[in-house]
Amino acid sequence: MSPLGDILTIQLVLATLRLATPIALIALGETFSERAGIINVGVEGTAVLGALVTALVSYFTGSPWIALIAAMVAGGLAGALHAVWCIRFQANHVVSGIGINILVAGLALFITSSVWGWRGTSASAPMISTWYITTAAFLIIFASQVFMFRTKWGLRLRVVGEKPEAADTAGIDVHRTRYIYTILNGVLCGLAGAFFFNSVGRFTSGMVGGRGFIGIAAMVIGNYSPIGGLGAALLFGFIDALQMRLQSYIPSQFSIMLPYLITVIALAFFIRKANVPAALGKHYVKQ
Amino acid sequence: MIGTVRADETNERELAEMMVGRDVVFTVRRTEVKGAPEPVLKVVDVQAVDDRGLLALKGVSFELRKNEILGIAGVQGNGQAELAEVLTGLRPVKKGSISLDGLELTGKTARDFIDAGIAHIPADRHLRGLVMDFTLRENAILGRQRAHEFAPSCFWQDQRAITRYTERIVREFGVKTPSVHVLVRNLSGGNQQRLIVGREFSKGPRVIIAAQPTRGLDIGGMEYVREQLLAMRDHGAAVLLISMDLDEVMMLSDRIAVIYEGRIVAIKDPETTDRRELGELMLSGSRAQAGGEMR
Amino acid sequence: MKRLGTLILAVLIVSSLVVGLGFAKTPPKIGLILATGGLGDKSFNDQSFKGASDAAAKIAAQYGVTVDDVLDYVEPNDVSEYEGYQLQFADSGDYDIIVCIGFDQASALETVAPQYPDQKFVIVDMVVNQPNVASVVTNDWEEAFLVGVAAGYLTKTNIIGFEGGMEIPLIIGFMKGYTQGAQWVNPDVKVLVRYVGEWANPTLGAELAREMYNAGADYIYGAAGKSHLGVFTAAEENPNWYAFGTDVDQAATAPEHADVIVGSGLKRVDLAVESQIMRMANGTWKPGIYSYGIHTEFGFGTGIAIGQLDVNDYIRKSASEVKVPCELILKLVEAANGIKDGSIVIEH
Amino acid sequence: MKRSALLLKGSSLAHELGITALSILLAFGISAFIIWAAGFSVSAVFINLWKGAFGGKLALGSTLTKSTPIILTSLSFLFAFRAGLFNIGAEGQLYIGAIVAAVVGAYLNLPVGLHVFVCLLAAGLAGAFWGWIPGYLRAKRGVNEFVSTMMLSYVAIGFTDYLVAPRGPLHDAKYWANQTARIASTAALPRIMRPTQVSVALIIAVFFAFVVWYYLFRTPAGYELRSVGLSPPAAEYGGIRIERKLILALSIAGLLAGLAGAGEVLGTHFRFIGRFSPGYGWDGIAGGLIARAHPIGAIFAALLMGALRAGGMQVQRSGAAPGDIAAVIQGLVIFFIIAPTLIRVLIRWRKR
Repeated sequence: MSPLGDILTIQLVLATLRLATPIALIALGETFSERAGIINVGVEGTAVLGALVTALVSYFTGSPWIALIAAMVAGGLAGALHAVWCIRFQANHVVSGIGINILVAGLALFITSSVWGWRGTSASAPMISTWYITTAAFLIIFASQVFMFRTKWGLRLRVVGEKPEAADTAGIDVHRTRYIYTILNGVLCGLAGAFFFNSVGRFTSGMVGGRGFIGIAAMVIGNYSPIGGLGAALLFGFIDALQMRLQSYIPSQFSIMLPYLITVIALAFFIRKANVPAALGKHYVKQ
Repeated sequence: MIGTVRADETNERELAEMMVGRDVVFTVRRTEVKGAPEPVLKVVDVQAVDDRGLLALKGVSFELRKNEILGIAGVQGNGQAELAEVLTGLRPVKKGSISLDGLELTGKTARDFIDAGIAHIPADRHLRGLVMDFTLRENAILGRQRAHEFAPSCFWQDQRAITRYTERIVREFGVKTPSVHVLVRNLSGGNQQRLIVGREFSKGPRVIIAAQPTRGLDIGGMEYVREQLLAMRDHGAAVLLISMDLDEVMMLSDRIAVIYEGRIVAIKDPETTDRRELGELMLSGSRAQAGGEMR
Repeated sequence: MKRLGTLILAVLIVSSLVVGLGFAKTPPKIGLILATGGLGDKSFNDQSFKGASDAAAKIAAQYGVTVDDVLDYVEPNDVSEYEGYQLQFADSGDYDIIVCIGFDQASALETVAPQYPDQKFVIVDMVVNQPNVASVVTNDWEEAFLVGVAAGYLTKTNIIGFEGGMEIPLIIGFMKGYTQGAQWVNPDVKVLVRYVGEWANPTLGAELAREMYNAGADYIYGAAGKSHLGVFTAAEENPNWYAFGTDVDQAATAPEHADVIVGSGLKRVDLAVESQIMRMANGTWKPGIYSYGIHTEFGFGTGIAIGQLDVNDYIRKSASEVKVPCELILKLVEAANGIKDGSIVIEH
Repeated sequence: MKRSALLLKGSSLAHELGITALSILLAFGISAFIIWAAGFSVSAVFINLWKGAFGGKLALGSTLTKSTPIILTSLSFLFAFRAGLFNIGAEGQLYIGAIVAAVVGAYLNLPVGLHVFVCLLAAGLAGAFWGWIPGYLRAKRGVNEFVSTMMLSYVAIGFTDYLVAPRGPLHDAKYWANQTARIASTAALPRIMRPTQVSVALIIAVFFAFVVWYYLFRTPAGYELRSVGLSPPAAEYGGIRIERKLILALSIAGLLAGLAGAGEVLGTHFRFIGRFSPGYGWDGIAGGLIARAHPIGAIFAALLMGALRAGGMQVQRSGAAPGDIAAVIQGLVIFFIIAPTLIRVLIRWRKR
């Protein structure tokens, strides 16, 4: 068999889907919150929190399904925290997100050490197949695409991110809308975190490993649309799956850094700025 | 309360007097300039696009002369904003040329326009004119931060010179502030505008592009800025006044150019034209009822 | 004369009693600096910790104190913290011996050890030539070789996999031993080699394992810290997929995966660490290089946990639920003997 | 006028320091609750935290050693931040600087003094190059620098991993680790607080804090950079070429992070070790934020973070609690410090 035949298999497609799922979920969440005008770079930390909470709840209740819901609730709470900081306390969005990442990183180590006595690692706990989450992710993403561009609610969301003053005039509660979608972002990141846990049935502090940030990149490359974000996530997942297969041919270190390099190149060459919400990252003060 | 009047018994002048508390110079004396008018800024067939990439200036030509105020009258959105930006180097010229005293400025940067002696009172003072989170001192040198006076070398800013200069502007232009070390964000709109005007006029400019210089000011502030514009004109500056306020344009201008859909459709003498004629030009761009073009 | 002799004897007895009692009041203290990654790797760090704890328990029992009074340990975050910990432990003067786990502590120890010439140090997995350092090294490749024999023997597809954490000399040594072992028993075998690039990302570890399984590998071994846990998860997904553990019997430490972990390479770091500490406690500790492994003067330190019986010092029983044929055990015995007598030479 | 004057007083240096101090106090208070809730002794944790950070020469040395690179990476973050940019990639720039310092230090033969200087210069320039890339992409192609600096960080780490790996060109075969050869003694930064690891790198870091302060607040170029950060349209109006400033800001940010890496190689490890950094680049983000983007504040912010790291080690060693409580405290400090109106709201509550 030729090397190409070795590499291009149905397994590559499945691996791509698995690797893309959490990124696509995070990209979708970020699309929602940025469309509403709130940048959240805390998605990385939120996903770590989601994975940690899944491990905790699954470990103590023995039910991975309850754990899944708990992860989404925890993610939503992190989203709410970010929203309060950005909207109520007028923190810089990026800075607040960084704060979440740093805080969660510390908490994850402290909690694992305290609960399991293992620094950054949980005990093994009941898990579910990640294919449930992957399937759900695809359904949610397609539904979100319709929601965002074909419903009045989607229109309201976009107006809030584009022209908050106009939205306000039209009777849309800008702040409430922003709270809702930032929390939704957190919920989706929590779900992505649950995916990470369920991929091995335990939590380790390194398991999200920058995929949250790649979710943000996917959203940018996907041009602020749910389907676009999915496409970019699939592209990243594909390259990551491919690099594992390429390790037979090139030094592992190059292979491992390939997805990141491609992301930078994709950002540089395929970027379109047209859809950046006009009021992104700006605090809205009601007149 | 100074007094109450019935709406139909009063006029603008009286109302204004009551608000300011003294006589307002609403009709201004324009001293005649002796000798042939000396062109300073030449704008030839300039085209430029707006932020969305649509052609906003479709070939604008005019001359700006020494000791004159050329008013630009027009309905908002006919290319005034783009015109101001093109004349200050903030927006690239697509076609045509701009020169100051024979110095070619087409394609040059905002820096070159500033150095050539073009001052600019921008229409949006919060966005363009001031760095809101800078102090008065810092804002006072915006545009001239590299001037030898304030930065004797690129490694050294003369803090004392900047403070002295700012204090002078504050004094001369009546900016009300507790100190020159506070953020301009904390000043009232009128005082912010006074700071901008003070900064731009203190440069000793040859050309002043004044876009909406009195927008949002109280009547005292308005009067003050108008007086200053006239004073600059009398001192030899060439002033381009872009204003949505037709009365202001008519009151201050030596000549009035009407802009319509990215073109100068007519240049009128304020002595010989009236609101009605200008209004028609502004709304339709039609020259049907207008007299001959005045150059 | 006789009386004088009795007096001297009495003085000697009393003084030795006093010394003994005084000694009894202060048990020796052990400082343990674990490798980065910390406890919970169910492998190298945990094993080292076990060795130190076992020694500490013995000492504690002897002096009637708790293990906590004897053993202090730290889990550094990163390579850069090693020197700080070493300095802290050494400078406190509280510790009779400081045990440094992991090859990457060598660079720091070379700087610290000369500054505290009276402090006893032990370094595991690396040689530091200092008059106050005992260097404990293990022939890791022997462990990997034995696992390679098992994987090469058991494979039905003639493809087996290796998953390393990062491409570093230690892991490359494992990879080479594994490959040679597999080829020794099965010359047709093909070995796939992959590196995760991270030590604590089991999600990626699982994905890499799936990739190799799908490419035809049916047995995967490797050394990737916590990332290696992902290999077991992946192996659960198909009845034909199996995995090997590293350094300790991972079928026992990760019992939920005992159905896919066929066996594990053994690196008896615990024995090595324990023996070093006990030497200190007995007063027989000496600096120098201590090599552990089958083909060494000690003759122990590596092996494989597989099957249900302790066959000899090297082939130990495993908690694995996977049945292995007797012929394999015989092959392993043959391989271990070959390594011991030098007829099998492993390049590393 | 009086009212606004009062408001203005509020934004003075004292006020800023007050908010910072309150945030830190608040963070420690909440951490105390967490420690208590987790069943550990609050006093034991805090005593050990203090002991590990400042209790004795070694502890202080440990704190200062850890603070040194964080000062520089904090400066790196805040320099870009002052131009309105987020440099999340200091970690990668640090690695690039470190590897270049190690190569120049190990393979170049130069006299004492000059050698160190050349190492630092080369490392700074290499870091600057690694910052220039995202700066250029941002200025010319509008690529979000948050994402690109972060991605380039991973690329830098992977690249240096390769260089020092057994198959890589810089691997030192004498050791069983991914590391380069030891630098020449002429390239080493002298240690200044033996036996601790504190080296001249600390002095260099503090020196650069003052240089950055001078640049930002006392030169026309720094003035221009800050105006770009606060209001790009106004900066443009003031004749400032924004694109150039963006590229410059990220390049200088890269330079500072590269120096942090060089300091670690030349002053602490004396060689490049693969993945040596425990996240000093990421810590710089936290440091820059705690310093509220003030260069002199960065020194103290880095000291706080170095103290937390060093103190955390002692907490871990003493067994009072997991040492990671330090990371939790750090996260909380940042969280309170970044919400400018939070403290004000709290004060108002108290008055109610």
